Amino acid sequence: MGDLLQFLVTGITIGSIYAIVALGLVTIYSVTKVINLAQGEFVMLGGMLMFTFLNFNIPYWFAILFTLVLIIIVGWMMELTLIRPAKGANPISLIILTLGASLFIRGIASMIWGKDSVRVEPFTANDPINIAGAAITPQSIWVILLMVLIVFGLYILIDKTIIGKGFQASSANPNAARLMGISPKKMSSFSFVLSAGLGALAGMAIAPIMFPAYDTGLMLGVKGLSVAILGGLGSAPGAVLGGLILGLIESLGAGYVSSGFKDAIAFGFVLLILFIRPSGLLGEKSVGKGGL
Amino acid sequence: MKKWLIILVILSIGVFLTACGKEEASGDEPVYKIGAIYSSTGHNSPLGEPQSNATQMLVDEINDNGGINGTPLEIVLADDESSQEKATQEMNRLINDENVLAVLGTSGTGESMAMKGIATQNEVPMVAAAASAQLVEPVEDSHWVFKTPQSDVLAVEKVYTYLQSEGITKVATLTDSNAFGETGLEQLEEVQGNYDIEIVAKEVYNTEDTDMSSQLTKIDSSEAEALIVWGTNPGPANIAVNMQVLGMDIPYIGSHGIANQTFIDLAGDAAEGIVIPTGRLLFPDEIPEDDANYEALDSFYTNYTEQFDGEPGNFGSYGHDNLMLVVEALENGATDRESIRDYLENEINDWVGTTGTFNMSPEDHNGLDIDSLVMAEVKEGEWVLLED
Amino acid sequence: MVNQAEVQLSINNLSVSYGPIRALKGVSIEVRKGEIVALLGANGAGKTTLLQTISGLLKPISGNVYFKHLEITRKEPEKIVREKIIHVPEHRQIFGTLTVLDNLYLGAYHHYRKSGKKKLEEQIIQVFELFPILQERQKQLAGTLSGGQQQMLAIARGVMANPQVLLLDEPTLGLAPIIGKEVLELVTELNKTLGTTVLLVEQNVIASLKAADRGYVISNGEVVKEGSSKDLLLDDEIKEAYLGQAIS
Amino acid sequence: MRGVKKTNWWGVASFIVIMLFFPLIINGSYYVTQGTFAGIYTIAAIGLGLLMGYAGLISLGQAAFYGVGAYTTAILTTSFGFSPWLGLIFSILVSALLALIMGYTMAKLSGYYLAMATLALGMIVNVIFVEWKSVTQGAQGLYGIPNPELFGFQITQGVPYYYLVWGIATLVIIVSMNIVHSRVGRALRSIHDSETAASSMGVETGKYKMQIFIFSAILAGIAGWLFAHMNYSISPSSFTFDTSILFLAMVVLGGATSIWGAVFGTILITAISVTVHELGQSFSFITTDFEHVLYGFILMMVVIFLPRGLFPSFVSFLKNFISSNKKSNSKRIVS
Repeated sequence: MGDLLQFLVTGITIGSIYAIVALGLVTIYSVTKVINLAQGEFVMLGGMLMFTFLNFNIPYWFAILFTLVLIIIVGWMMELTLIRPAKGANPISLIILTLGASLFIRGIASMIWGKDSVRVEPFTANDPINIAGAAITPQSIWVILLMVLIVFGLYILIDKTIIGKGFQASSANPNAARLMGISPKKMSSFSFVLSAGLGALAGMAIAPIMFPAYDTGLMLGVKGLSVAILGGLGSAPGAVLGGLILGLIESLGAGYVSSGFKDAIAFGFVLLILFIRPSGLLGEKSVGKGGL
Repeated sequence: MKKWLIILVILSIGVFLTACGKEEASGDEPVYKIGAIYSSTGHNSPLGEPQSNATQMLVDEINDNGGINGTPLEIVLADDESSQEKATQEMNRLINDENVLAVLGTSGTGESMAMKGIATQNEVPMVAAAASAQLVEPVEDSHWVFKTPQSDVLAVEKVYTYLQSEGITKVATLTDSNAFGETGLEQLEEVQGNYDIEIVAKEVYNTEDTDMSSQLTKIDSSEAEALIVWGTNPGPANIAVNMQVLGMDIPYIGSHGIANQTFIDLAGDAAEGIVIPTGRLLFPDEIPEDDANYEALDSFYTNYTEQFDGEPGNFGSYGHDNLMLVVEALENGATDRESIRDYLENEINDWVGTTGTFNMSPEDHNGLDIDSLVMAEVKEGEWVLLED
Repeated sequence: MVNQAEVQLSINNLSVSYGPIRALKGVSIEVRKGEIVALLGANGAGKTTLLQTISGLLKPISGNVYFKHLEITRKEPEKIVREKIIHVPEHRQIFGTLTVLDNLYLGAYHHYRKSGKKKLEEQIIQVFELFPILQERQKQLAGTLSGGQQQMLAIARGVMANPQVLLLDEPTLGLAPIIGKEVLELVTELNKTLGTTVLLVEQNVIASLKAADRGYVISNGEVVKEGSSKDLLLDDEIKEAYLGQAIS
Repeated sequence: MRGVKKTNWWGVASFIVIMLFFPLIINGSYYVTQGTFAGIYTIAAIGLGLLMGYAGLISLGQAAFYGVGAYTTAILTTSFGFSPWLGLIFSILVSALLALIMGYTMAKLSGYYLAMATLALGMIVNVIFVEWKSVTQGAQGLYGIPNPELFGFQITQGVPYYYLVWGIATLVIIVSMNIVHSRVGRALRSIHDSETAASSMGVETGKYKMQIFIFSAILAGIAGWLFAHMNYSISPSSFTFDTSILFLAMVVLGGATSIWGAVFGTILITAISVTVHELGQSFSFITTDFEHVLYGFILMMVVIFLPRGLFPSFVSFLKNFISSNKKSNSKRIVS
């Protein structure tokens, strides 16, 4: 029983990380129809920049702020210089484009920071908390909390503000949205800024847990993509659901089946779901077109 | 923009062709030409970089002192970028284009295995710096291949000897699913019987994994009295931290894969008390002066730290021994591929390197024994020698 | 009626092509303030293309579009909206996953911040007076409305944008005749009460000419006939070409 | 405007001549080895190019088939003593079988969902290579893989293997060009242009897609076979996501709309890698990391400025260059 609880706690923590990465992907996808394979690089940059700022003895919360701002600028620049000129390219080209961006960012990161993993101090004192035999660190609670906050924040932003409604409109029917005066370019920029911000937050929150290095973005990006697809592209609830499911499958798979095969189990599950539901758990087809 | 790209393409093809046509200047002066492939870049770069540095440094030293019996030593240093494909390419270049007498390297097991095939086919002696015992076993397939790092089995035996002395009989393993962790696990399973030790829980993790709580939880509910972790950074650091969080207090025994300061920097206070088998170059200051390897260690360490930023570590010591073994052969008149091989196989007896004391034989192309390793422990954020 | 009024929209010699296919070949049209102008023509004649070019969704290869004295040719649609030229596209294109109310707020997107929430709420109440059915359904997802209600919503959404010129593309398409008639009556009412200028594309020739002041007939991307609604209704060619089928 | 309209024998012939004389002109084992790898990659890239350019499908898991081809023959030759040529047949069969099974699983998928499925396949296959230790020897990999023999002559690494690889590559190019210009090829192009249009024209899109998917898997399998027998040993690290990306980059760079695009892209990537290597000897900041930055940069630029790949632009550039007085008509075609 204690074991099961521990697996669940671990799974939910990992799942929350995946969910945040996937939410970033979904945000961009719903407006631009671009799958941003460089989303994981935002997360990596989050951890590495945080490490750098802390090394310069910048106060912790300022470091968080600077990191966030810098990565948002990176995301914004990416939209401006890459996605905008390639507007209207087919999905294959767009995948390659963001793949190129991901290679580029990762290469630069390895030139700046080298190959070694780094350590980032946790947000708050990190003495583990014991709940009915399962241990959880405050940082893991921060990660889960952050995921919940992000979901709530996105809900407010997207459902309760006019910009968010414009965002939804632009996602559902870009041309009709333009006729309301909603600029798709602005929405596209907005989506990249938003998702770079999400990536940065995820990166900073998990840095104390996972020892970031120049290449951590790759696997997170791949897992985030799996989660976004599993949940159904364009569906934010799907991303959260998918993230938690995948995290739990990994943790339970490692715990009860085989730790070596846990990734195969996770990806096999994604394949299985796609076989049964070709557009994911909460995919576009079941909730109408492109709703966030 | 289009034009510009086309120009770029043409340029790169141009450079490619000029590079191809480049003639190697060949002087009449006799030199001993040795090739070395180490992974200066790519994921094995923490291993390859000190190896590469050490090699270059030692060659310069030898040539400054008049070479080998008056003949200068030329080293062709190559980087396999931690990829098997690149290692294959460089191996072919060194053997066929550069006509080297012997090849040193490389840092990783997979890359070294690819090179082994080429060395055997071309009948060129090769001294690897990768750990896996496969490189020199079985002996009939490894006629041309030697290696200096301690085979995993030695590290495993060292660990088991230590556990025996601590009175521990039931252990759990948590190993990386990469080649390093896998060989470790194989050896751990293989020799457990010899030491009356039983592996009661066997878990693995993936190199990119960030949370090993699930595996540790399983281990925690087994009856293991100690945990053996076989991997390289950052995984073992994650495990240390996860263990602390889970409140597990069984001893943590690592591998020589984490014999570096980076591990302690990552794991922080969770690293305290962790024990590993390691070569002596992790803490040259602590090696007693009466140790057989003291002299070799001391001069190498001093010179290395003077010339480079950072410490040579165990990997630097493999780089040192690889080169010096071949130099030893050259000094004693073995100056062609065949005779270098024969010399390495038959004449290396009680040869003192920085890794340990080598005794090569037709049955053993590694030539180290368990004494080449010591146990180390993390104390107050530093690796210290654990006295027997 | 308002023949001498100021010209609001003037389209001069406009040509548009889709790849190698010319959709519009030098079309010139004028719309004056307060008018309802009907665009007539067979399917594929270029009526929708013309509206999309005016609202900026399509870019012409030659010719220009003036709003009053301001050239708006090749401007982006989101800029043109700010001149209060509002295009209600064909097939309604409401945002089905959003509520009726959200759709209306989105209609006011371009002046949302300028007007403020309070003013918008008042405006929505006004719109509800014109379209009472929408008030009943305001919390409902727009996708769940009936075709006629969706069309009302599309027009209402256009009205929320404070249009000076309303470009209406086939507002009665796919609606039952009675409901279609209702929609057109609404358009006339809008024109009267708010003074909105309307450029109307409509397949129902009689109904649209009845609602309109003037009309243009477009065929194969060219204006082949223009005149007051009365004249056009009496035109033999038009009777022959369109009215026969429109009545049935 | 989709690359060569009919089999361009002039192109094939000049290609054969260049490849035949390369090791004779370029004296250097290093370049011959590079050339051999380029040949192996070319075969896999052609398969992927057909899949992307003609069926409009993307695969992020081509390394799975490449790896399955390599492992099948490696296991059969080392553990069961099969001859490498028998291994080739099995490499082809097993890759094709895997593609068939995956093809059925993925039949209903399209776009990004399909890309995800292929990615998942690549990941799963790699995990199997690592974890199925009793057969694959795990992460350390298999070793002792023999060289193939032909007429009693052992084809060893170097010039002999170079000719074996490019001989097979030439065959693959000719077969692929025939496929492209056959009825199947036309059907595939219509799928790419519009699937609904194609199916309304009576083209069985599913069947043709499956055929091309299997064919591309077979090519990757053959490439894997060549890779395994070239090397003494293989390990899972040669068949990761990175390898899939490498193949993808080769195709995108060269252009997926013609067979030559894949060939061109592969040679180009090899040339870049050699160039970086050469420059790295003189400039210390030019390292593998720099190479990745460069790949990333080139990929982005190509997608933005030359979405059809470099090969078509290269061809029209050559045409303009040769007959500069003739008006270029293939310059501005945007799909």
